[in-house]
Amino acid sequence: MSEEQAYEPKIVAFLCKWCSSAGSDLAGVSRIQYPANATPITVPCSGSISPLYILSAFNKGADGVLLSGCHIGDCHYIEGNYLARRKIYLIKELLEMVGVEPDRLRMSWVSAAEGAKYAQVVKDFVADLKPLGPQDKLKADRT
Amino acid sequence: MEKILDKQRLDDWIAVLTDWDAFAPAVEDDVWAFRPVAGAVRLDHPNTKQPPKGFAFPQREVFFTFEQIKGEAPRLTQKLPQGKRRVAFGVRPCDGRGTVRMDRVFADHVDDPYYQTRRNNMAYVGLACNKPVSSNCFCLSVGGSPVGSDGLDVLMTDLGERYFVAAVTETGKALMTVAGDLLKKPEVADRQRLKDLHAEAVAQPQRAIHDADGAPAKLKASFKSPLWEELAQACIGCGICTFLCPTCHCFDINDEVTGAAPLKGSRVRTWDNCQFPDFTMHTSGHNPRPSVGARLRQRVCHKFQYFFENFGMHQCTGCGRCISDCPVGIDIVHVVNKVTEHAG
Amino acid sequence: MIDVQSIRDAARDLLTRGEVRAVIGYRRGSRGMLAEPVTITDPEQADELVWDATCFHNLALYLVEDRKALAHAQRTPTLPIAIIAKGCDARAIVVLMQEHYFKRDEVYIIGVSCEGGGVLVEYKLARLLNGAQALSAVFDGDELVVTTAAGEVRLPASEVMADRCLECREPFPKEHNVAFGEDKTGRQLAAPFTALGRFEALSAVDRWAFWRRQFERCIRCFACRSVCPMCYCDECVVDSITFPVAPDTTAEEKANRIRWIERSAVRSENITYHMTRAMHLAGRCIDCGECERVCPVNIPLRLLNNKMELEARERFGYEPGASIGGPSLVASFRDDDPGQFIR
Amino acid sequence: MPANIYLPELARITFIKEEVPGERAIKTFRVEPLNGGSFEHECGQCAMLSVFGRGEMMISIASSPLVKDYKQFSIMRVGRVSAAFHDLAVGDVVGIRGPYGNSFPVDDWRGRNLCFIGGGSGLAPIWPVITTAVAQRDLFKNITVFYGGRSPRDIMYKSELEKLRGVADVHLSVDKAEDGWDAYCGFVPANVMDKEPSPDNAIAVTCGPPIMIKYVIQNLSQLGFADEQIYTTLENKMKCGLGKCGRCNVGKDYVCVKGPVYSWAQLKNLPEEY
Amino acid sequence: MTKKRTGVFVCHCGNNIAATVDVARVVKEMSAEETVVYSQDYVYMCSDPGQNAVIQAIKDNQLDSVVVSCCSPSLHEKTFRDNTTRAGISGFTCEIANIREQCAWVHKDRDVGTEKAIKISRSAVRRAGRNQSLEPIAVPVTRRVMVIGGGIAGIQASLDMANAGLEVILVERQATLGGHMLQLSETFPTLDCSQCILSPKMVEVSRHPKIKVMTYCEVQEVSGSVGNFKAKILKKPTFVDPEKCNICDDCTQVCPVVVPNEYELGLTARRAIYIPYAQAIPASYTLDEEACLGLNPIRCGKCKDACEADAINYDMRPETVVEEVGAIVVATGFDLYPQENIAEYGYGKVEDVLDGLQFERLCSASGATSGHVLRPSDHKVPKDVVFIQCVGSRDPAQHCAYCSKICCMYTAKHATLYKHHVPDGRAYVFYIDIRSGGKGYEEFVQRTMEEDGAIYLRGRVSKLYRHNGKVKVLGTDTLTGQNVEIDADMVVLALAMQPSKGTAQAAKVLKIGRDKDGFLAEAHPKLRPVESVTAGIFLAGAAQGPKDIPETVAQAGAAAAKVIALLSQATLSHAPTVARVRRSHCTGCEMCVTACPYHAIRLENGKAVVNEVLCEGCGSCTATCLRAAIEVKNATQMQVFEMIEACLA
Repeated sequence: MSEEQAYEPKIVAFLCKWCSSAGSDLAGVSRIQYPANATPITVPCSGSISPLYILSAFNKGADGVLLSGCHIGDCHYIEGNYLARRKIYLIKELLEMVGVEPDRLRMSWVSAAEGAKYAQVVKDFVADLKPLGPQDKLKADRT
Repeated sequence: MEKILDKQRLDDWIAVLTDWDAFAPAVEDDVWAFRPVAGAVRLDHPNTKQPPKGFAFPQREVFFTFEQIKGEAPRLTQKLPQGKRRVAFGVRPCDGRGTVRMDRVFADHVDDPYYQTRRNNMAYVGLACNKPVSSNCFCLSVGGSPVGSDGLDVLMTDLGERYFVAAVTETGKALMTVAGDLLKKPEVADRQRLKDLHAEAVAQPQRAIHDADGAPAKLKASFKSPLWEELAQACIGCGICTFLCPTCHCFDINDEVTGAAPLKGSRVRTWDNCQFPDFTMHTSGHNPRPSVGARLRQRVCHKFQYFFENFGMHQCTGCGRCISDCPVGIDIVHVVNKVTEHAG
Repeated sequence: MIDVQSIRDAARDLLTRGEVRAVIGYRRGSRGMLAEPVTITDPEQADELVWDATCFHNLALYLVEDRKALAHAQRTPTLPIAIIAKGCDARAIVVLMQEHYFKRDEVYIIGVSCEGGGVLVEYKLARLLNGAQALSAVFDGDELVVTTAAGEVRLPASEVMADRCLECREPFPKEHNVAFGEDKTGRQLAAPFTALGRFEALSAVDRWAFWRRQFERCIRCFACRSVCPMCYCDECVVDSITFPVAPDTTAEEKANRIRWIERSAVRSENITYHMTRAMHLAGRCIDCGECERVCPVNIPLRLLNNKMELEARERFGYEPGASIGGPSLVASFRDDDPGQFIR
Repeated sequence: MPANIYLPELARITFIKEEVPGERAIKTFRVEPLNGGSFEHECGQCAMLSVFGRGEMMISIASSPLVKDYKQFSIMRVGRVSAAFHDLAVGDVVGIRGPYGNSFPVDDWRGRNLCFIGGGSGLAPIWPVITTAVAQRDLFKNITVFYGGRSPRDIMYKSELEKLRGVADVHLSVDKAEDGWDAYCGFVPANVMDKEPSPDNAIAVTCGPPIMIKYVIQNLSQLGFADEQIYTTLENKMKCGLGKCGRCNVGKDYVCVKGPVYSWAQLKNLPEEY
Repeated sequence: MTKKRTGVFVCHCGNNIAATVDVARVVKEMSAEETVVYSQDYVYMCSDPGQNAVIQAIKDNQLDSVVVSCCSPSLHEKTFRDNTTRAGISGFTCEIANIREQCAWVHKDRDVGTEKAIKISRSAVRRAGRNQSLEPIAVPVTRRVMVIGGGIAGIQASLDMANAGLEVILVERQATLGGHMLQLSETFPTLDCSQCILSPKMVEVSRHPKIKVMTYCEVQEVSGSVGNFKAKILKKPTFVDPEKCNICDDCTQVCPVVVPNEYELGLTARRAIYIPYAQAIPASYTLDEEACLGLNPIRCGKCKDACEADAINYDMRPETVVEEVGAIVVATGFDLYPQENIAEYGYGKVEDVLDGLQFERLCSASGATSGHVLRPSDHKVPKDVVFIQCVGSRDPAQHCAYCSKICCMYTAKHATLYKHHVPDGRAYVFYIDIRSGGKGYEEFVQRTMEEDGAIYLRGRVSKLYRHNGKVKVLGTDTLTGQNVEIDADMVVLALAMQPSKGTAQAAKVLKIGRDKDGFLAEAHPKLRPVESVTAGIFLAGAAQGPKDIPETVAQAGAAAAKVIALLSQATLSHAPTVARVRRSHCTGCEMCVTACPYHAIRLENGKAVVNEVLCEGCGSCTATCLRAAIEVKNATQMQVFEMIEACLA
């Protein structure tokens, strides 16, 4: 096995409790197989994801960060995802500007009905991350 | 040991110091800093933005690492610095004197093993300032000299086409000995030129602290002066003055955790700064130095009173960095003058 | 050209008539020709005030300091405090009022137009002077009048001005109680976001190479944060150098302050600090450029903040410091905010 | 002192007692060196305790130097490290280095009357002096202990104080009257004024909240105590304990080296910055 | 809070989890966590023995927090939290680690699955390590309800709730109750008269001792939250005292102002002082302030002079009343999609092109033409009438994307009614397809086609215009593929239903969400179809989406039932996972106030204060606050910080 094949990107996935967590549940119920790289953290709403969470995940060594919430208009909390969209747009632009690969931060709307979509999102994300190799730009080296 | 080095041969000298990692001032994004020598070295720098204190007292130092499995005793692994000996070229005399002060602190009472290890591995090749390198230089006021050699192992003086190279310490001699015949014997004219240049250098106009000798007593008398708050009025409480200071040595110690089960991490020393509010703040919120005035007073009195009382010398070498880089014009020369004048 | 005497007169009158409790302005400092911030309370001091090309500082910072001091002393003043404000400073004051840091009637804004000038950059001036020592520097129209020991020199303003001033579109303090100088709003000595545009043209690899160098150099002296009027938080979430203790602060809270980053000034921690700061300034930074000016290791911090400003303007139609009443950038949204990046 | 002054020794917690409950809880810990033998200390000295992963804190050693088997610390839950300490259990291993600072000149006080005045958690730093004096009871004359807390539940070392009564005059107080409290109600300095300890051939040692110390000293002076007869111990933020990290200084003195014990005569000559 | 004593319980879920996850290893790894003092696995954690084991372990080990690694929290979070509560500790200290749906079921490799299960469980352990013990927040309730909208939905809901003993305030912005249903002539599929079924209900409402009818009123502001709303209601002045008015009609006789009658959709006119229609409730006249010459005896004053009952009072002023209610039903109904928006059908400017409601009035016995179908332009009986369906509906490109649901049926009804009125007339219906899902609906359409002989043409009308005194209708019959050209006497457009203006206003005032089409958003499309996202606010009728009468009545009844159930409790219970402000860090910048979708935060003395009852714990404030001065209990930044760490360890 070559080094590149052995590399498995570490992903932190922030999923909103109402849509995306439920969507990932549906993927499970439907037994749709997808890579295990993304560890989910359930948050109340995509609107509750502070930019610091993203930076912190990268700082702690995430190779990719996935953010997922309800589709626009479907937010359980009315408009949390609108707020998220704006904030995440800004942090994404900022990360790209300093030269962090844009593929390392992914946002996706996944509804409770989109189990297959969740699986696909993770699959695609892992596939996109693999060629990038480990993320070491923001990762803390505390030795 | 006193020698002459052709300017063009400086790189050759550095090249033969194979037992050493050599550093010299280099500019990057308009910032002068000591960097590992790569390519030609030209000692035409003003002064480095940061003094060379980081060689022996880096901004981050890992003391030891720890690892602890739940329910078991922790395992500590000491991390004393290791590596090749290091030599820095182009150290200005003020920064050489800074080193003397750092040495005093880290050897006082008990030896600091991290500082000592690094320091013992370190040699400073100085460069005399034929002219003040900044409009805020005031080394003469604080007992220093633009051509002084305190704290240096070698002092070089730019004679134009050549450097006059004088050993100050045994380490310095050793460095020069390695150079073999790259270093020539100085002519009489060279010595004369050196003498002239040094005389000119100390005659160059500088900014001045008017009564540095009287400062300790006058500052002591002025502890409660309202001047402190007034002079600190514009202070924004940043760390530029101390982080750029060749003698500021304050530090913090923290645990940096890298893993939780088992617990893993390092105990780390980082520079700290008496101008930050939490420097002295108790967890209760009580702060012995609650205001910018109190903190400015601490910085100034530490340098011109407390340090003097403890070590018989000022903890300021007149490099002027804190003045040049202060975002709001707080000027230690002005502050000391003002307070001492006021004290009568 | 602004007549400094008119500013002095205004300050003196305000203090004499007891309309304000202090005036925040500039005076000549002790190091060369540079101005420094000062707060005067005595009409007599009004003649110390200066106005020239070295009035770099965004004095809005001292309004923040003033509020903090008042809060600490638990004092509610009856009189407003006056402040001398350039165009950018006035925008900062607007943002502070937008965030209810103080009310409009608690500040008396003595606006001063930068007209065709702004502030100079010391190294640019030094280069042009070839070693001569400047004794004073004042903008006059599109020229900088510099006096040296050898006499007066007139230099093209654009060659000595700070980038932020060249790119400034609002050199006139729109929000003011009284204003001096000509309103040259819309003036454009350089295209907005010129420096940013240049930088963004680089490839991702080059951009990273650039920032990596910058972030490795940062010594976390926090001058960027300390000088910023928008960084008025009592405790910085990302790297605290102080902590406010209220009577209801629990031991739990003190014991468990999140350490998003370590104090070690290493690249990863520095970058997280600067990125967080840029995010927190999104929609709030009014591009006074002070962070960049004060950085002792020349990190071009304006690029980060400009990037956020550009996005706010182009994607969200948001102009920081434009209105006291509007909602904040990140606390609001529009239905047609960009969402193409979302899969 | 070991070669690496920053490297703590490992020590096991062998005993924990909750002294005061609640938000500002105080617990007493005994620690014993893991590998036998450790540093010796004197009354009033401090040690730097580590909870690995959380950090270090300077705490005064609350046990008498005469006790060699263990060192005792009474710690209030106030911050990052102290809270972590409160979460520990018997058997857990911590780090310790020291001893730091100067000490109370107890030997010089032989044959004199000793008056101790403590408030809140300030009893711990003077406790080793009290216990040392009591252990060598015949070397000293009268021993008087004033101690007060906010309320009866804030009184630490309750049973130990009761035991003292046989050999010392113990005057307890609480700030505000509360049911079931039959001793003095009011602040500690007031209690001192109330009992009027004599300055003759006496040494007064006080520790507590800064405001209490201030009034105790005032009152003692009023009672005729000379500045040289009054001792206290300072508490400053410390990181190294070695006079290097730069934060605990009062004037030229690093409290971790030259302090924390000062007579009022000495302290008066230092800048008022503590 | 001292260090937690956490218990971890890992479920095999039979083989569901255990097949992919090495459960024993998860247990072992969790026991190494700092806070974990107990851990075990069990084959079915959710079974009775499993749950009992948890309770036992909590008691035996003095656990104060629990992590159950099992299936999705949507399935058993409640189970295990209730169970935890039974063991004597707060249910909110219990966290679920989803290692089935998010792990075991989606991965096959045992090592990979086990690793991920460990991360997920560890992350839950960290979160549980900082959970606070919380108890639900009890909120006392006001046993009164406000119904907004006096159409059939509002009327039905009001009656149902009032009959259950609740006090009801029924607010209607028009001068009479009844809504659009009152304008209908007959109703499909039974063709019974609309007024005949509605009027008795209106009377019942007006006489019901528990119902306070407030017509000509608008809700201006609503504050508070479920159980305790405060509504500010604006009473617009009618200038007529309903107590004194004896509906003699003398006033209208003298009124000099003539304006279009909105009840008749402009087909007739009314005076400035008017009664919408004879059976209006309340039975009283209203003086239309805008149309009136000036509410001033000097300028006109004719009506006042004419009124013998002295019921007219020009000095009436708008009045605001505040009502306290525990719940709100929004039944603000629909409007027709404006004909002015339809370019191809002449922007509503072509004569004799009517909308459905106008046609209802033409058919109605009480209508403008007293029940004779006469075309407006010349009052002649139209012989060729074209009905066009899906006008504005199902047209995402230009108009409304949705199906308005009732147009197929009412067009069939219109065609039938027309044929009943004008048996020799020809009725053409252009349709896209026929949607007649409803009891008796399909049969009705069939009757329209077969018995009443309406000519159904599948296709669209591309254009219509006035030509030779007729309306030229150009269309295509897509079944035959031929172009169709009809010289119609009259055209009736089945315009889309859209949320009424009042609906938009109500949504704004109530701060409840609307869907992309502007209809009120239900909390869940399937499971909570009559609730808004905001607790205590319920939806009824066409304000929530296009509906016919039976569906409207059913939903109104459902909303009423929900309200009755809600207000039958003495106190309400609200999730305690709400935002908390750290006053020491708050600077009062108001960003959280702006960001909060529930308006649960306000500034008090320069600091944010959370109304715990309004707060739903979404955390938008947390992410917006620059100073970490506000966060949601048990979903704190510290918890997320540690969970991130756990995921990446």
